[in-house]
Amino acid sequence: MAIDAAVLRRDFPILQRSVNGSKLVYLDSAASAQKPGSVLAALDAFYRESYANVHRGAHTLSAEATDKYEAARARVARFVNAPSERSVVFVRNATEGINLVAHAWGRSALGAGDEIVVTVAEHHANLVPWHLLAAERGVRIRGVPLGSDGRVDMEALAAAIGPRTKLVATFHMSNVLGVINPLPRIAALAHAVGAFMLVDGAQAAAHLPVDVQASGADAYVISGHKLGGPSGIGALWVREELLRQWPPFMGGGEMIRHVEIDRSTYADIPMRFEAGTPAIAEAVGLHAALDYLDEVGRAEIWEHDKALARYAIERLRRLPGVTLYGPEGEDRGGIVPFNVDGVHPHDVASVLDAHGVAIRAGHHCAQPLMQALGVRGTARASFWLHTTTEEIDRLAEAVAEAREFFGAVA
Amino acid sequence: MAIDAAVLRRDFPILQRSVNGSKLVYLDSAASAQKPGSVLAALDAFYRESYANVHRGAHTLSAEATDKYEAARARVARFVNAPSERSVVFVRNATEGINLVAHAWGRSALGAGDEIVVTVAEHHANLVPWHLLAAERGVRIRGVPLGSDGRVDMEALAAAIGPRTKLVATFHMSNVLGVINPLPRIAALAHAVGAFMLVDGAQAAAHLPVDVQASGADAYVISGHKLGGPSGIGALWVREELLRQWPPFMGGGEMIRHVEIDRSTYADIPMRFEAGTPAIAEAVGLHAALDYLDEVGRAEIWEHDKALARYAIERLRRLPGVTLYGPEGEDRGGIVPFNVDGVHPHDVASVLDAHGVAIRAGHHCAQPLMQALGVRGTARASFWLHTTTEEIDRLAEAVAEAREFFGAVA
Amino acid sequence: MGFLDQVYRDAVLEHARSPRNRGELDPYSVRQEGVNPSCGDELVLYLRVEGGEVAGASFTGHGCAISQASASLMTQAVRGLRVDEAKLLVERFKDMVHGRGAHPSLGDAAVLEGVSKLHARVKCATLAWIALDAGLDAEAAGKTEAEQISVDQE
Amino acid sequence: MGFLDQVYRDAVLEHARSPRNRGELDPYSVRQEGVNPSCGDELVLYLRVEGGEVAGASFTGHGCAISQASASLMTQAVRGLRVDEAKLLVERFKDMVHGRGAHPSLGDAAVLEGVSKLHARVKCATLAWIALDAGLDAEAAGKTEAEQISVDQE
Ligand SMILES: Cc1ncc(COP(=O)(O)O)c(C=O)c1O
Ligand SMILES: Cc1ncc(COP(=O)(O)O)c(C=O)c1O
Repeated sequence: MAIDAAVLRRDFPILQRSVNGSKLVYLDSAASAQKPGSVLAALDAFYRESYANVHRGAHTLSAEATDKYEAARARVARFVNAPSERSVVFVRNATEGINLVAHAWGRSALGAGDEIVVTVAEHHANLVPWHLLAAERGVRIRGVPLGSDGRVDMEALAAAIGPRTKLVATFHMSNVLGVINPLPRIAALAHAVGAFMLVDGAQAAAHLPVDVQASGADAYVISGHKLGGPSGIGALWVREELLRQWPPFMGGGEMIRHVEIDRSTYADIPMRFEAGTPAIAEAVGLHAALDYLDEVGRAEIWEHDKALARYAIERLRRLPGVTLYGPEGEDRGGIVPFNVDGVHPHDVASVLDAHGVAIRAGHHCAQPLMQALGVRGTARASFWLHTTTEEIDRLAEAVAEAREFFGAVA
Repeated sequence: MAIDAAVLRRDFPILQRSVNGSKLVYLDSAASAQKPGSVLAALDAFYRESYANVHRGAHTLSAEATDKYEAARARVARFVNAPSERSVVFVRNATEGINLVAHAWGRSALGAGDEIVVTVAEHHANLVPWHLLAAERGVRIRGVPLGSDGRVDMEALAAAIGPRTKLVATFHMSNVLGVINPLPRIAALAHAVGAFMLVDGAQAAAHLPVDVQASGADAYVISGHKLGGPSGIGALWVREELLRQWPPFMGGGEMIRHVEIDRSTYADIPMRFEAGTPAIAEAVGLHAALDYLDEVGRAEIWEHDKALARYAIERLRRLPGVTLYGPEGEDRGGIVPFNVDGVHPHDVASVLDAHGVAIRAGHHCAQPLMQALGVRGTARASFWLHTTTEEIDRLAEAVAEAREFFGAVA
Repeated sequence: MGFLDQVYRDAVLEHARSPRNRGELDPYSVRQEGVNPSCGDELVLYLRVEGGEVAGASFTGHGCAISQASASLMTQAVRGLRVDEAKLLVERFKDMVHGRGAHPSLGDAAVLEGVSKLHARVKCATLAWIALDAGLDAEAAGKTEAEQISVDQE
Repeated sequence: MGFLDQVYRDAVLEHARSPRNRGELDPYSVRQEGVNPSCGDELVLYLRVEGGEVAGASFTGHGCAISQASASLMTQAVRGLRVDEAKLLVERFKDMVHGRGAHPSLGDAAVLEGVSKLHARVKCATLAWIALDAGLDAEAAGKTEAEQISVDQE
């Protein structure tokens, strides 16, 4: 059944808000999603009724909290179709998940002469951890360009992957272009040379169904805040037989087996990678968010998302002096970057904000992509399950006004 | 004015709860503190009214969220009397704060032959990061014993610190013994040999006023969840002139200045150390928790804490077959570990739990201390501003019953 | 105190007080260590497997009343079972302490059913059984000294 | 649209459209780069300091209307000021865009007061001024090529 966004909007308390005198039109879900009321209720109830530290307790509250925390882990496993919850590690955000891979696996597995293949369209979260690793271990980073259709150039990708490739790290859905990478094909190329395949699913998980097993990925990261969950929580899934072999990243309580004054042994997975008191309530809130998404229907969200992208592209294309980026088609979801000729994206965003329309402007943590597109930055409207076509109409009207407002400058 | 815990309890929704048919007596605040209603209200209001991603936005909500997030940083600075908020980095918990120091500073500053001085009473969070560093860099770890009075042996500490000492890392308040370390004296010893002084304030910050400048520390870590704040947030303070020089720990969005496909330059402090979307709502919740603590009065909390410790020691000492640990005096706060002869601490905890009394049992993430005390583990009751002497009476009664219940085993 | 009495049945306290099969088995087929990192409790399990049957089991170590009673009851229960039967019994024990009922084959060990009510203590009860499972696997793989296991694996 | 008009006053749009003092200064005493990492905007500021006075200021780079207008207005405002006066003006500009009112000494630059209403854009306005502050410090320290600064320092 198709999504009725006008009905779903009511689930999001913040969408009742006005901004600068207009009803909020929140088109910045790609930066962070708003939260359904059920997530806020789950958080609140957890703190009021069951809060305690986990994994340590000998008392009822602590056992309850541990059960809920571990149920959230199992829920994440189910959400990405992981074969077991043991291979799911809670982290702060997708960024920490990638850094964990860079430290625990990268620092022991990679050395001078080894190569990491990424695309020019990666988020900084999937570049900077490799830069830090490269500086330390003498690893080389190869960036694969986009083809003229705005998709990753698969021939260039195949050519970049070679016997020295130890890691292929790429996005599932681009946070700028809205495009989906063909993961199974990329994974096949990576695995053909024995490379590890890391997928940055921070954006994709909010827009389309995720199946880590079908994707061919060896590791997949998500961020809770982009899924309607609380801030401060994300998850890393790694193929269990690989994760088992990794040394710890951070040290502290919970991740140990035995500690002496000058040495320690470490816990099994996943605890080995969760040092200290975790984001307990946040895991519980994430659980509620994932329940919400599955209730709405993830295939339905994806259809809605694609339809919104088509509608927005159609609507904005009609405006003179507006340039759009990214491909069109069944592999294009609801993230629409654009520029207004002669107007800086920040100025566009401010005019939109004056109309209550919240978008993002700038490089979107993807500076190499901006360079590849030949722009300094873009404006970006991004949609979610609560976005309606009426809101996209308001976006288009405000963009037209921005052009008019700055007409003299352009 | 002295604290009226019976009144303050009403601020904590969870304390209305029953456990196993009895009103909850929560004596596990040292593991994690319960949350005042004002913190839950702040979290909820933030998600309902102002939530957005921070530092990136060109729209009103994003600017509001950024202001609130940065106001929380300034609030933390004020809470620990840091000279500026730039030197405050948000982390997940105290554990991550210490790992950040080990990575950003430790991996560049320490090498083979260098020494780290800790005490045997450290929490694993202040041991395991050094073990990981030691394994990588060939650093040596020296553990300072406790004196017969249950305090850190200051003579042994002075003797352990020498020309090779690069770091002295110790607790402010022990999470097992409830004792306060004389930080200025320890810092003077550390600084006399040019060593860095890291203080684990995870426990102390909830019990007594913290002044990082007066303490002599170069770095100080806290955990929000122990302060009545949300899970998933903590903070690291480092002397600004030192922090400025440290390379990044994790890489990703927000912490960069400029990114190319294979290299990056990094932001100034504190952003350089906050990769990816931070724990935004959690920072806002922590702000509310710190406001609450200052409203109650931190000097008053400490007086209450000491009085509860005295009362509990007095009360438990009267019971036959109960052994208590830790010193007494003005440097001893409300954390009381004990054992019942012949009964395993977990079994003690279960009997208490059956009476609604929540305590912790085990090694308390301090295995080297357990070894030093010659025990496998202990039961531990820990108090906070909402703890009453009546609750300690219930504890004592339940301990007496535990002894009776297992009498046959002992 | 009905609730506590259900967990700490007289038979449980009796096994905790006077555990059966405590000590080293000599000779043994496999020695399996197990730890509960959340409390630091340790158990060493000795198994003698002969002709596909558990001919003997014993344990040393230290722990709470529940873990000691559970180890004692386990070493009694497995004696004489075929390896596949013993492994099945482990699953049934886990089912029981997770609240899914006590299978008749558990025999005396069914006195630990009440632990399912004490969520925080389930791992204390399972430690010995998970060690049994791992020890049998190690023995089948030809090992005499098995790698230490931990109940956070569960 | 009263709100937008307050930020983007005609004078602001005019300075953005036709910025004054755009280009390299030759010779210059100090060259100061500044970036706004949250949007990637970059500015290069050239200052000529003679006898303790700002004898000239110019800029290159790219950015939004607010940042361009602010740089243009700043280079006009500082010309002829003593270094200490210029540094004081930076503080007054920051005060203004943080909503603490426009000091008379800001002159034409006071047209940017409305930015204080557009919280998300304050850094766009301050970039040029913070670069000025840093550039003057670098010059005083005898540097010709100053180290890049960034408005996340603010
Ligand atoms: C594709 C992609 N990767 C990574 C990230 C980083 O996510 P986070 O900031 O939650 O770590 C984002 C979001 O900013 C993203 O869109
Ligand atoms: C003294 C001390 N240090 C460090 C920690 C670790 O804190 P967290 O688990 O919040 O990182 C704790 C609490 O468990 C503690 O009591």
